[in-house]
Amino acid sequence: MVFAPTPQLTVTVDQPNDHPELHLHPGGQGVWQARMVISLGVDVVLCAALGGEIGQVLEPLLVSEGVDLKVVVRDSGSGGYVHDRREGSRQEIADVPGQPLSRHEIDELYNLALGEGLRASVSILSGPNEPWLVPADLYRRFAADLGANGGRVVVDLSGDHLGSVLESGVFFLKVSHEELIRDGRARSDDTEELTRAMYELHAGGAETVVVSRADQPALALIDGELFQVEMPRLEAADPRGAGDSMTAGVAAVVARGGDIRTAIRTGAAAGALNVTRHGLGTGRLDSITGLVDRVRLVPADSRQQERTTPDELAGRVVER
Amino acid sequence: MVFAPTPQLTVTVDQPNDHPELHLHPGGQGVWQARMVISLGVDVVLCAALGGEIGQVLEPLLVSEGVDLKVVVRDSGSGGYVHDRREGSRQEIADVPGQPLSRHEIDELYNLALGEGLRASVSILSGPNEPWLVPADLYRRFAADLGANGGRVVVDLSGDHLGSVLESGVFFLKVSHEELIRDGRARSDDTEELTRAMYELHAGGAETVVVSRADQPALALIDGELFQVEMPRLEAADPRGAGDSMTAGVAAVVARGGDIRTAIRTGAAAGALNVTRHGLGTGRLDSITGLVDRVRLVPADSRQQERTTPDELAGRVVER
Amino acid sequence: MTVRVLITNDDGIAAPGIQALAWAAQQRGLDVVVAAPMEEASGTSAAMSAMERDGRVVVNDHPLPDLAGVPAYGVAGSPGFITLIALHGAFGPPPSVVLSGVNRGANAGRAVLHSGTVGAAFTAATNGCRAMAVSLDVLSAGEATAASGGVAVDAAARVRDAERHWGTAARVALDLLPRLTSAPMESVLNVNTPDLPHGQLRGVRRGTLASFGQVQMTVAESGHGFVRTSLEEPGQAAQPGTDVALLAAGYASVTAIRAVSEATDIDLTGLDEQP
Amino acid sequence: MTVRVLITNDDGIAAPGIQALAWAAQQRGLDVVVAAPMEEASGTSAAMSAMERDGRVVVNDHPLPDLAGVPAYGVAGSPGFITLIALHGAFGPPPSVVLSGVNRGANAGRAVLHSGTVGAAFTAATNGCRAMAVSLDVLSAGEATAASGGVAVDAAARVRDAERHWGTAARVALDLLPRLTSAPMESVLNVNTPDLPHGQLRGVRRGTLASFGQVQMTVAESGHGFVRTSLEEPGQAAQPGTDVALLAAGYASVTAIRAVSEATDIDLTGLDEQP
Repeated sequence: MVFAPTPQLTVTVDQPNDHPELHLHPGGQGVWQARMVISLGVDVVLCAALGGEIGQVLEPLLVSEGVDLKVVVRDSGSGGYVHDRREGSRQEIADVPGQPLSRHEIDELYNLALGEGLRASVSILSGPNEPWLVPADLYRRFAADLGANGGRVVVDLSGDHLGSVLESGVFFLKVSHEELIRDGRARSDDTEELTRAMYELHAGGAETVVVSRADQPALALIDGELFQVEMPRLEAADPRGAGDSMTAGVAAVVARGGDIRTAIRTGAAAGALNVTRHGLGTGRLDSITGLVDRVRLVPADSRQQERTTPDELAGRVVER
Repeated sequence: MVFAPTPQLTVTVDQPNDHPELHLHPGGQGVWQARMVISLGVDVVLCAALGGEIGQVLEPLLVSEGVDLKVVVRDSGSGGYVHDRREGSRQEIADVPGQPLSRHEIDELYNLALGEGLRASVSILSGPNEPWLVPADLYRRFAADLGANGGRVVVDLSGDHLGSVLESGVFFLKVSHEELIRDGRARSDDTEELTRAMYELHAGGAETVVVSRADQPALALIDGELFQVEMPRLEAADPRGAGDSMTAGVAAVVARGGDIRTAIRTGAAAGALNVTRHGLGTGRLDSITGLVDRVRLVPADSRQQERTTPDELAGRVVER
Repeated sequence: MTVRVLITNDDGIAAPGIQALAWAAQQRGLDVVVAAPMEEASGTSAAMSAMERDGRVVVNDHPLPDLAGVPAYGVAGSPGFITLIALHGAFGPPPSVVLSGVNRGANAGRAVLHSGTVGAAFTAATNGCRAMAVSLDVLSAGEATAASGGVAVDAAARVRDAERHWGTAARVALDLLPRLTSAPMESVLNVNTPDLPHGQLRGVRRGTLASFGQVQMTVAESGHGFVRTSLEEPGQAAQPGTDVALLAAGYASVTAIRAVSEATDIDLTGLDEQP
Repeated sequence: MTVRVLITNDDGIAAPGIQALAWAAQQRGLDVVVAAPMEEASGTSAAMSAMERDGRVVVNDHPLPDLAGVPAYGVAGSPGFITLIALHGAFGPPPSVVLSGVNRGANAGRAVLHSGTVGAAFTAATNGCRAMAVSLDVLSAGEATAASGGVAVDAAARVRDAERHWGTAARVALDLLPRLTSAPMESVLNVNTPDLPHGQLRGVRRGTLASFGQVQMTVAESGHGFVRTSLEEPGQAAQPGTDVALLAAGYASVTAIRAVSEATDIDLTGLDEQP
């Protein structure tokens, strides 16, 4: 189950050759994650709140993606954005975040998604496009109710939403080093500092933690042990979406009964392939499978095996 | 050492009998804490940033309190407030929070206070009157530098400032149940929920935690064990300031080499006496000493001794 | 020469039992140093675990009430770890005797394998230092009659720590000190005392190890700290002469035990000829 | 009847050694169930500790690669705790043999008192189940000559887990299974193997317990996870015939040991006549 509270309509102007093109796609974190899970051959139930004219356009677009769509109809309209990519890089023309979910809409969407989540072995709880659209506490309740009933919760969240969901505990957390710094969970991007933050996230409720680091190999904390996720480098056409691929890859493999290490290697492979294409959340199953074997989890903790003596231990005492 | 980054001038209009009175006092958390530490017979170095006309008034007022005052002179003016207490309860007439400390002022104050803190066995890091006046990260650095050099850090903070200082660890934390709820660390004021939050604060870096609960006995987490702080009830003239008394009482006893349990009982006694008086941060040493013996730490964990068998343990396994 | 004694436990430096044991040792004129876990560590066996900050073991001064002049430390480590580093000089001159306790709850029978109280004593013995483990049976019938059963347990659960007879256990332990110092170095004395005034003890007897017995442990409950638990194998009458039976009958029980030993009644010849 | 075997360890369910041991056991046709700590628990001795959520012990399915059909669980508890509850049916029918390992690092000499790997085996033996502890000496000279000393250690530190000879240790252990099942119930076999291909072992020999030896532990470092440490008592030549000496000479070592036993050579008569 993928929980996508506020899908958006993405309108992109592009000009790959002589003539400009207009692309209409459903977007938002949950949608991109769902798309990648499907491309990995796993069925997805997508639970979303949609409304207004944009919502009317989004519903058929989402169904055509191949998801099993469950909708709560909103009183206010869904959001969207217009991007211009004609100059090579993205330029934002307009961004309509939409209205916050009302109390009633939240209740309906929660009931709907909880019912679906309880039937699924894995649930991705995606974030809203703007933090203020959905209260963070909803994620805490969601993770608690799913976790208490044997569901595995996979998230790529930050800020208050991350804090809330951690209170109930998650099976897998993906977060970027920029988000860790922005949230005050890490003071810098050096490995030791990020490692510290990861152990804290783990202690705080995240069973497995992956931190992406832009150009550097991601770090993974698995069963209390730290690894670097090493893989062949591919040239990036669009660096966005690698994180969603990681999250989706992990969810897909775990849903199929795979182990967490294979799941992370698959997520990394999906992410590596995804950035070579423009469409967010896409990736061909056979290319990904071919790449998984080349992704390696290399123990990253340099202090793994020390030698010491009782005398040395006794000498390490310090009084505060 | 008491670190008081932004002392304020308090102007209070009162009318205990026929004629109105105008009271001028230094105020702010650090000042109230320092006043109580002194009344417990322990010397205080107070490190503060002062500026403008208000700063000029505050300096002599602070010195007359009996503290060893160390000042960094600010470019902008210190803050203050005017309260009217003629109707019995406080009414705010004006509140001037002042400007945030500049980069340069922060550096100077930090150097000054760190030097004093390293000489002291206990340091109280008091908060600014408004959170945005002093960056939270300063408290993290401060606690780290003091802790690494054997200093004991005592705080009564909340919000981001609490989060930051916990990263480096503190010897003693006092916080109210309202603050825990406001910060999202507790979901309600029921004992179990507050207890959970306290264990998390302890795990997060606070060695000893006391949570005040308005009319209910405070809770204390000492060496991993939970206690209720029970004491004779006294009628409150001004319910503010009990928290500062607790913090100051703990700091004073620990500075004299006392144990943490006696420290908390003394802090509670000081707080109980303080609320019977109008002047914040006051309390007579002999009355406090007389009351300490009547404060009891009663184990509050109702699940203290269970019996179980290996078979029962095996039956408690659940798969997620 | 004054005997130097390390007092430790697994209930944590703030537990009432360690205070009673340290006080009794000081009264007998011993040179006492106290070092114990900062927090509850019941059921940690002889675990070697410690928490460091910047590469240093975290240790706090933790003076005990009414024991001025006795150095006392809270250590972020398991009882076994604390004992090992104490024997290597971490808290002043190495002790020649380790007293572990008074534990809140009995540690009796073969289940003492899991006890942190006994684990500290085993660590000492393995490193050539004499050691005794001392426990108070807080779930014992106490002053209730043996027949009152469940009622007594309910009553025990309501007893405040301050009202328990820690001093009885401490006195029994220190009376045994001459036996300990003349025993072989590898042996540990495991002492259990009912929660009774010393005058109401029926006596002190040597016990054998019950087949499972009773051991204290803590279970961490997510978000709620921990639960103190007495782990017991129930449903069988206490075998006569065992530590468990003596305790139930109102005696203090002493058992002489050893940690890891070599077994000789197993055939390990010709190992290379195996398929 | 197929022998049911519990495979556990103290390095955690994700460690490479447990995979090798489970695989070898399955290859020999044993009925295998795997349950091990979710996280590193080296040096936890026979500790009884567990983490619960809403009163239930937290257990996750944790299928092992290439071991389809073998139930495998990550448990939020110490190896001793996991073993105890397994013997009481927590993971299906109780096993009749417990194999603990393959541990990352040697557990030899009297210091095995502190080992979580050995602690799990002791827990089993104390509860009437046969048990073996199996460790791989990752700091051994390996293929370097004995003379290369420090160089070999540096080299060992750089060896990737995947390149270590876990299979050698697993094979030696399973070859010893018939000896174990015919041994007295209370005995534990403690097996240590150098990090060598099986063909390069000089042989398998019975060892005596070195006076201290070597044990694995972890030290939690505030904010940095933990540090894996090999705790050793250095500066003395290995006593001939001990497990430590055999290992250094390129042999796999087997020691037959027992947990808590009663000592008889201590005078505990006339206790009530004491002052």
